[in-house]
Amino acid sequence: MVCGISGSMWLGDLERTARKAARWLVERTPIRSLRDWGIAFSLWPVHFTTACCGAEFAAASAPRFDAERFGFLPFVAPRQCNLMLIEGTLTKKMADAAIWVYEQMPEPKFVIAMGACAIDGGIFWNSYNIVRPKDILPVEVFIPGCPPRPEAVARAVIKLQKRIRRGEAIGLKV
Amino acid sequence: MMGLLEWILDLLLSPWLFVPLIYPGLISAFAVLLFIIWFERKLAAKVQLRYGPLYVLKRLGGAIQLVADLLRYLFAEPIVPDQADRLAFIFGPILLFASSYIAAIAIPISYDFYAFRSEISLLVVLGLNTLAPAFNLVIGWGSNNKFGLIGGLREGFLITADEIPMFVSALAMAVLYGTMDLVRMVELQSEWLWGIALNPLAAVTFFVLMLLSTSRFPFEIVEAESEIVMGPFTEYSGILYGLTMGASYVKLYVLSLLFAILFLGGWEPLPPLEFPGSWLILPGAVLFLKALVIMCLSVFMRAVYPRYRIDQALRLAWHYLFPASILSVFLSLLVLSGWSI
Amino acid sequence: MSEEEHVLELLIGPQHPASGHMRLVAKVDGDVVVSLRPDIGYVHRTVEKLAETKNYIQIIPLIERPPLADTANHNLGYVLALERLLGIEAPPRAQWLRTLLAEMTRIHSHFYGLGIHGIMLGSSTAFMWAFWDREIMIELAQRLTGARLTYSYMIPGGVRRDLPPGFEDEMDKALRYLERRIPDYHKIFFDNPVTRARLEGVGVLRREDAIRLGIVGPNLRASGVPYDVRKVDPYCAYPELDFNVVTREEGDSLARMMVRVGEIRESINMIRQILKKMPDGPILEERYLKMIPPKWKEWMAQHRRIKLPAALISLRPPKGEAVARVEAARGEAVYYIVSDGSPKPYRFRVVSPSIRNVVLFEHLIRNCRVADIPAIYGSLDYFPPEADR
Amino acid sequence: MASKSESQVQGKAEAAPPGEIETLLGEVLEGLSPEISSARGAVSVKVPPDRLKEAAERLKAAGFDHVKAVTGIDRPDSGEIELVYHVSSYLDPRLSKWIVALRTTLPRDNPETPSLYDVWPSVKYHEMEQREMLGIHFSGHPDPRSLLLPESYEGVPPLRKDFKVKVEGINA
Repeated sequence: MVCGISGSMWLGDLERTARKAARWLVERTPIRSLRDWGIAFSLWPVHFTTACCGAEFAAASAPRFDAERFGFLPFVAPRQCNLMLIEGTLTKKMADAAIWVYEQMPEPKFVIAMGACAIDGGIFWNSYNIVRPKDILPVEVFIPGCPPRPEAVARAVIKLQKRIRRGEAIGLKV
Repeated sequence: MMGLLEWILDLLLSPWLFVPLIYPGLISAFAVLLFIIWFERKLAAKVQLRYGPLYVLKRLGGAIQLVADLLRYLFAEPIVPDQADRLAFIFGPILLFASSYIAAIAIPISYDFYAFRSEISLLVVLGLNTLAPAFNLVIGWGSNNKFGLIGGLREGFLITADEIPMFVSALAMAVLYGTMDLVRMVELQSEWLWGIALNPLAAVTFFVLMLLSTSRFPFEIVEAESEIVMGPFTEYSGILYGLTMGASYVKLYVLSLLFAILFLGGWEPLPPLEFPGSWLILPGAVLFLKALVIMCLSVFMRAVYPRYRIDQALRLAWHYLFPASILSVFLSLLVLSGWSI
Repeated sequence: MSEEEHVLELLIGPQHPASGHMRLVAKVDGDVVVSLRPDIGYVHRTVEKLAETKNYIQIIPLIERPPLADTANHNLGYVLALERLLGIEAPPRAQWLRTLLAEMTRIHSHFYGLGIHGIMLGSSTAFMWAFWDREIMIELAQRLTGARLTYSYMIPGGVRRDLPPGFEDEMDKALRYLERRIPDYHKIFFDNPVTRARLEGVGVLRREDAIRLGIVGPNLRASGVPYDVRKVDPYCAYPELDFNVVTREEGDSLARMMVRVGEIRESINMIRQILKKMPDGPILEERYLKMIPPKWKEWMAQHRRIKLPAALISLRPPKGEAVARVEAARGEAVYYIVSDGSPKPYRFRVVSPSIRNVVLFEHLIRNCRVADIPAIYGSLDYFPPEADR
Repeated sequence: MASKSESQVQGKAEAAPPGEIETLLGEVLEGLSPEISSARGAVSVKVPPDRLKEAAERLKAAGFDHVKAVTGIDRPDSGEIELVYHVSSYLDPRLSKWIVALRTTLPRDNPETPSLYDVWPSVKYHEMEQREMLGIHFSGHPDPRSLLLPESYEGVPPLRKDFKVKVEGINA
C-alpha cells in the first residue's frame, strides 16, 4: 500500500469487488426468489435453429400452442436471450456455432435439448457429422421425440420454470 | 414529523420536481413502458389468434409480464464486448434513454401546472426530441458490431428524413394557433376546435412521422430484426438493453403527449368532477388517456404492417411526407383566413 | 480506394433471425449487396451414407427428417423409386390415399413457407396466421396417419392406414374454412401496400436463367415455365385429377409467393376431387396382403389399417437401379436407388428441391438492398435441412 | 411387372412410345460410342470419360436443358467410380417425360473429369457435393470450396465404400 501508487493498488480490483458484492446481494433470499421468478417467466430462447425440429419449435410459438403464454418469446440475438434450444441434430459445423452462441449469452443462461437427435443422435446416431449436445453444453431439460410435439416444448418450458424457481437449474449455479 | 411529510409532499408536488420526475417524466414513463409493451404483445396476440403473455399473472392476463422481463434484465450479466468502445457502449444507452424522455419536461399538464412556460415550448419539445437519434449512432458505432454499425447509419439517414417534416408539420399548427406556447394552444383549441379537425393533414403527417421516428411498424427499420438482428442494440445485454429497448417507447410516449396537445385538445374537455387534488389529477389523466390512445394506435401497426425498406421509407418521407407537411402549413393559413372572414 | 476496401463483409447466420440453418456471406457496399455466397452444410446429417447402412424400410423415416415440413411428398418419391425397383405397384385406393396426403402436405408446407416469408418481412401476423391454418391440415393428417409431420405413411406396395371414419366431413369443413381464409390473407398481407412495395420487382428471376440454373418448383413456375412433375410425368392418382399448373410471368418475389397461394387453391380443389372419386379396395399390394396372418385380418378391418408384413422388413430388391421423381411442395424431388441385391441399398441419392434452388441465393441476391436479403430468401421457400440432407 | 407400372403411368400422358427416346439419343450421340439401355422407366447412356463433355454438349443442343442430379457411385470391386448425370428438359414436352442418365466410369484412384458447368450451369452444387463426398475432381469447376462438410474435414471422402460408419448390431 505504501509503495504501490498505481490506480489498481489504491482502488483494489474494483470491478471484481463490485461483482462479488453484487453476487452476495443477489444471493439473499427475497432478492433471489424475486430474480428467479423474473427469470422463470421471462425465458427468451435465442433464434438459433440447429436442425429440422425448428419447424416444430416454430409451431410451439404459433397460435395453436402459443408458448408466449409462459413469457417464452423467441428473440433475435444471443445477448438479449437467456435460453438456448438445441432444435434437433447438432452437426459438427453447427456445434461450433452453438458454442459461440452459448458463450455470447449473458448469465444466467439455460439450455434445452429438443428432439431425439439432441439426446443421443436419434435416427442419425451413427452419422459421422453429428455432435451430442450434452457433450458440449450444460443441458437442463431434454425433450424426447422425433420431432417432439409442440406440447412437449411447452412442457419442457414449464419444467424449466419449476427448476429455476426451486433453484435447481444448472444455469443458476454457474 | 407531519411537517416533514408535508414538506416532502410539497416538494414532490412542486412542478419543477413533479414534471421531470413523476408525470410526465420518469416514473410515468416507466409505468407507460411496462404497460405499453405488454399491451403491444397482447394486442398483437389477439390479432394473431393467440393469448400472448398469460401465466405470469393469469387473473390480469399476464399484465406484469414486463416486470418479469425487467427483473430478468436487471439481474442478467451486462456484457461489454472487448472490441467495443467502453465509454460509448455504457453511456450510450443511458443517454439515449435520458434524451428520449427529457423533452417531457417542457410538456404542460394543465393551465397552471408546468415545469416552465415559455413562448416557444413547442420548439423546446421538438428540439429536445431530436437528441435521441444521435445516441443511436453513438451506440451503433461504439458497439463495434457490423449490424450495429449498419443500424446506426440507418438511424443517421432517418434522422433528417423524419425530423424535418415533423418540425414543419408541428410548426403548421403553430402557424394555425399563432403561438408556440403549448398551454396557449390548448386554450385556443378549447375555444375553437381540436387541431385534428382544423388541420387533419398536419395530424396525419405528424402521426406517420411519429411512427417513423420511434421506429414503429411499418418503419421498424433501425432494428429490423430479420435484416440486421437488433441494429445498434445487437451487442447489448442486461439492463443496458432494457434501456435501449425502452428508449423508443419513451420517445413515442413523449411524442404522443405532444400529439395530444397539438391535435387532440390537450387536457380539454375536463370532466366536471371535484375531489381533493382534482386540479392536478383530472387534466393529467385526460391528457394521459389521449396519449395512451395514440400510443396504442401506433403499437397496433405491428399487427398490420410488414416493414418498409430504408430507401422506400426515405422516399416516403422526402417525396410525400415532406411536401405534405409544407402543404399543411398552407392549409393552416387557409383555415386561418377562413376563420377570420 | 480499391473495390475491396469499401466493401463490408456481413456474416448472416447461422445464428440470425432470418438465416435459418445456414450462413449467408454477404459483401455489402453501403446498403447495396455486391455479392452473396450461401454457406450451407450446417444441417448435413449424411442421409445418403446412413441409407447405405439401413434396410429399405428403415430409410423411410430417415428421408422424412430432412424435409420436415414436407415429409409426405418425399416419402412418396422414395417409395415410388423403391416400387419401380421391386416391380410392384400399389393398388388404386392406396394410390389415391397417397395423393390425398401428398396434397394435404403441400398445403401445410406452403403455409409454412408463407409464414416464414411473412416473418422475414416483419409481418408477424402473416406468420402466426399461416402457422395457425397450417395446423388444420396437420391435425387432419394426424387423424389419417397418427403423426403430426413425420407420417411414414407410404410403404412399398401401399399405405399404412385407411381413411378414418368421418374424415370426409372434417376435411370438407377444413377446406371450406381455408377457402374463406385466403381472402383474409389478401387483406392483411398480399395486398398490403408495404408487402407489395417490398416484393414487387425484387429478386427477378428471368425465365431463361431459371431453366439454365435448373430451378424447380414454384420458383420455376413463377418465372413462366409450366413444368410440374404432376403433369409431365404423372404418378399416383394425378392423371385422373383435374388441376391447373399455376404459373406467373413476372418471376419476382411476389410472383413466387402468389404461385404458392395459387397452388394452395389448386390443392384444395384436388383434395375435393380425391375424396369424391376415391375408389374402394385394399390399401396394400396383394402379394404383401397375402403374407399377413389371417388372425390379423379382422383387426385390420376393424382398425382400418394394415399390419406391416414381415416381408417388408427385409426387402431385397433385384440388382439394378431406379429413379423416381415427384413434385414435392418445394419442387421436384429426385430419388435414385442403386441396388446390388442385398437388403440395403448400394447407393442412395436424394436430390431435394432445396439443393437445386440454393444457387438462387448467389444469383438473385446481387445488386439489391440489404433489406431485400430476407425478402428474397423468404420467397424461395428454402429449407436448409432439406438441402443439406 | 416393372414395364406394366411404367406403361400405366405414362399411358395417361401421351408418352413417347418406348424406343423413340433411344433412337433419338442414338442419333444425337452418334460417333461417341454410346451404350444406350433402358430399364424401369429410365434411359441410360454410357459414354467413355473423354467423350463426356462432348456428349453433354450434344445433349444440350438436342434440348436437354438441365441436370437433375449428379451421382457418383463408388465401386471398389472393379476399381471404378461411376458418374451419373440425370438430365432432362423443362421446355420440350417430348423430352421432359424422360430422365436420361448420362453415365461414365472413372478410375477410382484418380477420378478426374471435366466439369460440365460450362454446358449445364445447373450442375454446380451437385458437382461440388460429389467432389467432397467421393473425391472426384471436376476440372474447370468455378467454386473450389467444400459444400456440406466442415472446411476442416480430412480423410476418406464419406461416400466412398471404404469409409465405414457404425451399424446396428442386429444387422451387422
